[in-house]
Amino acid sequence: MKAEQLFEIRFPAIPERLCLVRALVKRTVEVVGCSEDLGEKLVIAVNEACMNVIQHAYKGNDSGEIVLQILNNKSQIVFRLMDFAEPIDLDSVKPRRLDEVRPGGLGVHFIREIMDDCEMGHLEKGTGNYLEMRKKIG
Amino acid sequence: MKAEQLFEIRFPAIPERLCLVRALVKRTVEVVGCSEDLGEKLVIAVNEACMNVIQHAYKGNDSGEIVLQILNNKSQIVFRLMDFAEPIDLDSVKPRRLDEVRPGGLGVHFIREIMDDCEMGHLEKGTGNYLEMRKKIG
Amino acid sequence: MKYNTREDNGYTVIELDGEVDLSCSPEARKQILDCLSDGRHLLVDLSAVVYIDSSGVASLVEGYQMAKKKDLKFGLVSVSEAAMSVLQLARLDKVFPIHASVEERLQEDD
Amino acid sequence: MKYNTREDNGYTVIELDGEVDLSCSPEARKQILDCLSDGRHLLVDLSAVVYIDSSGVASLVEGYQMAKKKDLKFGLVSVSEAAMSVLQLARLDKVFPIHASVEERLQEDD
Ligand SMILES: Nc1ncnc2c1ncn2[C@@H]1O[C@H](COP(=O)(O)OP(=O)(O)O)[C@@H](O)[C@H]1O
Ligand SMILES: Nc1ncnc2c1ncn2[C@@H]1O[C@H](COP(=O)(O)OP(=O)(O)O)[C@@H](O)[C@H]1O
Repeated sequence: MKAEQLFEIRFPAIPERLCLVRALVKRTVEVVGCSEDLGEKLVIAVNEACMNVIQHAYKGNDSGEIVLQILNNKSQIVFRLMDFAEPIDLDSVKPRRLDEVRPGGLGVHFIREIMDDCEMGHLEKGTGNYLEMRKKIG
Repeated sequence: MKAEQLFEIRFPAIPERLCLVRALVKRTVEVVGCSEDLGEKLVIAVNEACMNVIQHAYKGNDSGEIVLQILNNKSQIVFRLMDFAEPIDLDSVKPRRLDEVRPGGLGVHFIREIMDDCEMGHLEKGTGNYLEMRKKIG
Repeated sequence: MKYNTREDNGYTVIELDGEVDLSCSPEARKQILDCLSDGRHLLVDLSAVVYIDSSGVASLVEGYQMAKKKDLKFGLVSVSEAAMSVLQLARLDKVFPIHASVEERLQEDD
Repeated sequence: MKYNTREDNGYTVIELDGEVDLSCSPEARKQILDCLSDGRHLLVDLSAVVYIDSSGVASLVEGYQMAKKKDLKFGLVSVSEAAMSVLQLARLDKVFPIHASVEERLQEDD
């Protein structure tokens, strides 16, 4: 079955937009029938992924743009995040070991723990990066 | 001052997406500091404008797409709605007289009553239509 | 939107629940018109309506008009704040018979 | 996010309120580190936190580590469900000293 696009949102890569993104994701996952608990987790994962784009892909450059597509194919919800920054070093994206307590290094761990699977890559011709996150629901 | 784009969302022109659009608009106007009462009114106006695109511009053709941009320039919030349907007859867009009680004909009235001003027109080269709705806030 | 239908002292009471928008107003409309087509008096309970758009309001107007034509009783009861503010925008708050509760309506009938 | 700071039996209590995310975690971090830099014992009240992201958690970790280094007392109190579920995801629920309330912490000190 073809995945059905629920939505696409575009927003400036700045921290002040994250609360809007969370609100939209929250409502979307409610509508597709996620439990409240799972819904909160999905909001966390998408939020951390957007934070990483703001902090690491755009390196705080606030003129960048983020595109988030949300797709649904009944039993799976798919979040596809795109940025238009320089292609990132994909190998650098990894979680820290949780037994060393230090500030930072939690985002990738949150995302991998919450999602069933993630795929990260470069957009065509070095125009940016994508992260696709998938989760089985219901 | 230049208007600051808060957001752009793209969604299929189908009634099932309206609840998501409302949720996003509601959260957005909260964040820019609208009162709850005004926020609810703005949600109503944007919802009716989207309904009209679904029903009258796309005439129920569910493969159409709607783009909603939300802009903020401190004292004013701007909702810019675009569709990619055939150019519509702009003169046909008018509210019914409220003293004749009949089903329908309320959407345009709601929008005009709630917003400070609205501007409707065709996109370049007959590629679609836009409706820009503005409201002073705070 | 969900809905629930029950009988109460000669009225059918349809309780609408949630968001009554274009995605479900055809269903609300059908419930309302089916009931009146069957010749039953109708009260629509809007206490649990958190959102109603112009298509939902249009279904209520259709019910009101059909009831009039068929000489059946019709009213709205326990209208939520969200629904009332839309009825006011539509200037229909003075058109529809509106009651605080089913009980209040029944007392008026006595 | 809003915050409120008060003194209670030798502790400074910082109450964080609302969404502690990247847009405001630098402010939360500053409050926490300023307080510890001044040599004050610190409790962070998370009862009104409806959302906290990894940058907010990082600010708490920094506070925890600075308190350790400066031999000051540090703890989290009244942790909301939303905040607790993030601390659990981070496996920090067993690292931070967490107390049901300021009173409970004070009793433990006795
Ligand atoms: N979108 C991204 N673009 C570039 N680098 C990334 C991205 N996401 C994660 N990274 C890399 O992965 C590392 C770990 O990320 P994360 O676990 O979120 O912790 P933190 O952001 O606190 O460093 C980051 O420090 C960064 O080097
Ligand atoms: N986006 C639009 N595209 C084309 N026609 C429109 C649009 N919006 C409104 N109209 C026209 O204006 C009329 C009044 O609209 P409205 O007040 O919303 O009531 P209704 O949709 O119930 O007819 C519609 O019947 C239609 O002819």
